[in-house]
Amino acid sequence: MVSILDNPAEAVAGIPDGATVMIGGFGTAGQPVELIDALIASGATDLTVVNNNAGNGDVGLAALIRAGRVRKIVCSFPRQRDSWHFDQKYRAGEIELELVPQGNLAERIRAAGAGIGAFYTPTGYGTSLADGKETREVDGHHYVLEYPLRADYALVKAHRADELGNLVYRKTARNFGPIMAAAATTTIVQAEEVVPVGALDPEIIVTPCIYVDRIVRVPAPARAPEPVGAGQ
Amino acid sequence: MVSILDNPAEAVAGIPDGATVMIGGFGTAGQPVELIDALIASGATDLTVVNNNAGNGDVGLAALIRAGRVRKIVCSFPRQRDSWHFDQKYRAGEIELELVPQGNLAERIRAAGAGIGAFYTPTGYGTSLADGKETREVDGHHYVLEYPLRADYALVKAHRADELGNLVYRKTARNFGPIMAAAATTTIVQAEEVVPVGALDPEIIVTPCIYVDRIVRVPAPARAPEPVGAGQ
Amino acid sequence: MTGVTRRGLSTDELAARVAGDVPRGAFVNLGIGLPTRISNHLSPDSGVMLHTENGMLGMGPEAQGDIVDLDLINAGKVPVTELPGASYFHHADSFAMMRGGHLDVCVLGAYQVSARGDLANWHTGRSDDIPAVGGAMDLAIGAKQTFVMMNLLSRDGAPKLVPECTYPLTGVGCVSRVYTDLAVFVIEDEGVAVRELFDCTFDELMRLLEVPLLDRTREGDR
Amino acid sequence: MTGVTRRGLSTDELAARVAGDVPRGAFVNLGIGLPTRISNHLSPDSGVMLHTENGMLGMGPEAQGDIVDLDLINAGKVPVTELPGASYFHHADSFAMMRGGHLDVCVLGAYQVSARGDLANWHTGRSDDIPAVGGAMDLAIGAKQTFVMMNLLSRDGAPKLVPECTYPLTGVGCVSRVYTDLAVFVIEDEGVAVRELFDCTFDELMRLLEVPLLDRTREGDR
Repeated sequence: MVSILDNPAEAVAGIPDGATVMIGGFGTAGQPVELIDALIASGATDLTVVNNNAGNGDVGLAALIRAGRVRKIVCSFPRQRDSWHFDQKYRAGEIELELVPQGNLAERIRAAGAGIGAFYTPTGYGTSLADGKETREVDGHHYVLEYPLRADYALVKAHRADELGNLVYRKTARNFGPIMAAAATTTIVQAEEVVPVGALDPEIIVTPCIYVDRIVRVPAPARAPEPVGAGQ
Repeated sequence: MVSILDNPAEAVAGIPDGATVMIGGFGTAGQPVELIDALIASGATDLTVVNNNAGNGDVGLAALIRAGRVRKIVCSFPRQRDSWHFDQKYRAGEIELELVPQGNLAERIRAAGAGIGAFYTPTGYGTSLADGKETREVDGHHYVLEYPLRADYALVKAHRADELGNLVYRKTARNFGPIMAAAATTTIVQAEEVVPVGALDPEIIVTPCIYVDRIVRVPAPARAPEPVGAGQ
Repeated sequence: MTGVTRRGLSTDELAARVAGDVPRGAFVNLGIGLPTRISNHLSPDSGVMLHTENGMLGMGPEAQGDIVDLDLINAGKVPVTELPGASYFHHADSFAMMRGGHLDVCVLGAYQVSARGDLANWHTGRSDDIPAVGGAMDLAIGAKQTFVMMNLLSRDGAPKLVPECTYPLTGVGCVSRVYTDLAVFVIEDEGVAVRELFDCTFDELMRLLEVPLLDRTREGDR
Repeated sequence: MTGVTRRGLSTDELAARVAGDVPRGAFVNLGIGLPTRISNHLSPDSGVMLHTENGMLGMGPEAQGDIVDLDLINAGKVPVTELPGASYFHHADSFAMMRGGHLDVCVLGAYQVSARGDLANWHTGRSDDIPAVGGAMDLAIGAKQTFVMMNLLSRDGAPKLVPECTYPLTGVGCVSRVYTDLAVFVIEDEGVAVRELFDCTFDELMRLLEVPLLDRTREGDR
């Protein structure tokens, strides 16, 4: 059953050192900046973070990395024009990187939520990112075996939540939110609006409430403007 | 690019003998009865049909089976109180049955649309439906290897389509429609309404138009009333 | 049942007993058949949300009369209703929800349950039966807890809680509790524990079953 | 480019040339960088729908001024617009669409393409580079046809169409056509066929490249 909390600090309470935390967003679209700020303030460290990128500019995930709280990041595209905090930590050997092709990242997260033990993907076959991985030929096509990617917590930004925890997103800010919500033991959501039960049409709900544990309303979320051409 | 056709006969034109045809629906909810009637009228035979069930009463899929057009059916729950046409053909040895647990059926269809080569599922492990299948232990859990299920054609019933082929469904009639649309080479849709492009909110589209090849408007689709307690 | 002296709980009493063990706010799938009755004993303020594997969370009671909508049915293909906060999703998403361990409780009927929690509920194994599995195997292994609700004895008096299932399996080691008309059993690592008895003594139960039993009837529920 | 004598197509001419080979009504993903320019040459009545892997089909042109919405960006994280008939979906669904072979055409930039259609476009292989792959490997292998759009020679004059890629691979045997400033190449089973030349002769091309070439410049497009 979902808890509706008063502020981001309460929403992220209890995330321990060493936790694996999925953070939604593609670049800054969908990035739950206020939850990340609260996570920084909580002092949790030695985190493994799963995100598509490795932070933009100085806010949100970038600030978490700058604060030295991220031991390891699992992502597809760390290097961007404005990923300077990650770049510095990486070059200093202070952050571990697991690089995963974006579609395999998404499918591994989806597999964790869907109870799939492992799957064969064509993506990455024959490349250095498949080095040492099991492969298989099926019907003349080549595949790499990939395993689910789970997390202790997911921090997700939604557009609207209802008081049961059903979620809808906005435009391309949807990105990783729905699959991360399903892949984490505890899913924490910041939503611009929290509406009464029944106010969301059951046909349009993207994340059913079963995947949501905690909600906090953040009516006007912060975001650094996206630098143009910041990379994939 | 989608074709909008005038009647179900045109919509199913060209389905050859021996084709594999996915048919949407769970029982009669979402079953595209008018497309199936047109398929019967087309004379196509020796079909392999993928559906959750094996027909209800005397209409739709049941009529296709009665007409002797189905060589093999891939489904999870053939036997129902009103599956008499299937039952008769099956006992007479006139139809082949591949029985698949419902979630594996859905995931195999999804895998076909998603380009996954194979996947490990916990469902069915240790049961007779996994006999002879490859298994694997991952993190102490046992899984069975299952392969994608593709089709030449999918016949799907939607609630509304736009003129590009974007679809929305109605309530639990959504069921297999979205995944079958993605798993078939050619997807044929009957929709109660066909609306202009732009009339569907981009946030609520369930099946993006890329998965749809042909649409026919069937404003008041037929359906046999569902017998109460007809089985899973 | 008429004319037969029966003891233990009636089906509705048993359904109420199971309902009492469903945690507040739980996400629950009730298998077709007997377990469906449990919904009658879940109070609206329990916050329990029902899942139906054909693509819905937040299922309401059976639909009657004018509100019957044939696009809104449950896994047993019975027209049902939608409660506030409901959501719809396609079959792959629905079974991902089940397989992924997101449901708190699933309650199923059974032909047999073994002492290790193996479940047999999909096939009698008779060669003239047309096999049909539906979502049974997904339900059996998917939820955080799988409860079985059944009569302890078959119509011909054979115990349905057995050392080893003789019917074809639905799932291996998946059942955590067995609710029957005569007793409630918990499958523990150490064996099958009896937690509650209905019109029946522990000794009677031991004589009825070939399964070694642990007497936990005096311990508080946990 | 200023001050340098150049021959062959300009980037915009090349983008227009690629656009001419995109079938009417096709579903297309244009990789970040050069291929993005192709969208400027697709006429609105072509019915081409653009996919962006961060979860959208029906992407419109870049957003400017007041209509910039930071929740609506493309894979390059540039604010874009929505065309009528657009749809949004999550990342697993978006990459399922790509990996499942539903896009008709994907156009990518490249460091190198091999004679067998291997693609290298994600990593220079320099040990001091921070590796970043994004969706490159999914794009490379997912579409029905993967086109490469690049200059034929690198800035230091090295050919980028090569017998074997020396840069780390993005995908194996995935490229079907290579559009360059000097020529259009089709990767065929029999080898690399030159279909079109720009300010360049077949013989010059043979001298520039170490890849055996088939002269198909006199055959009609197919």
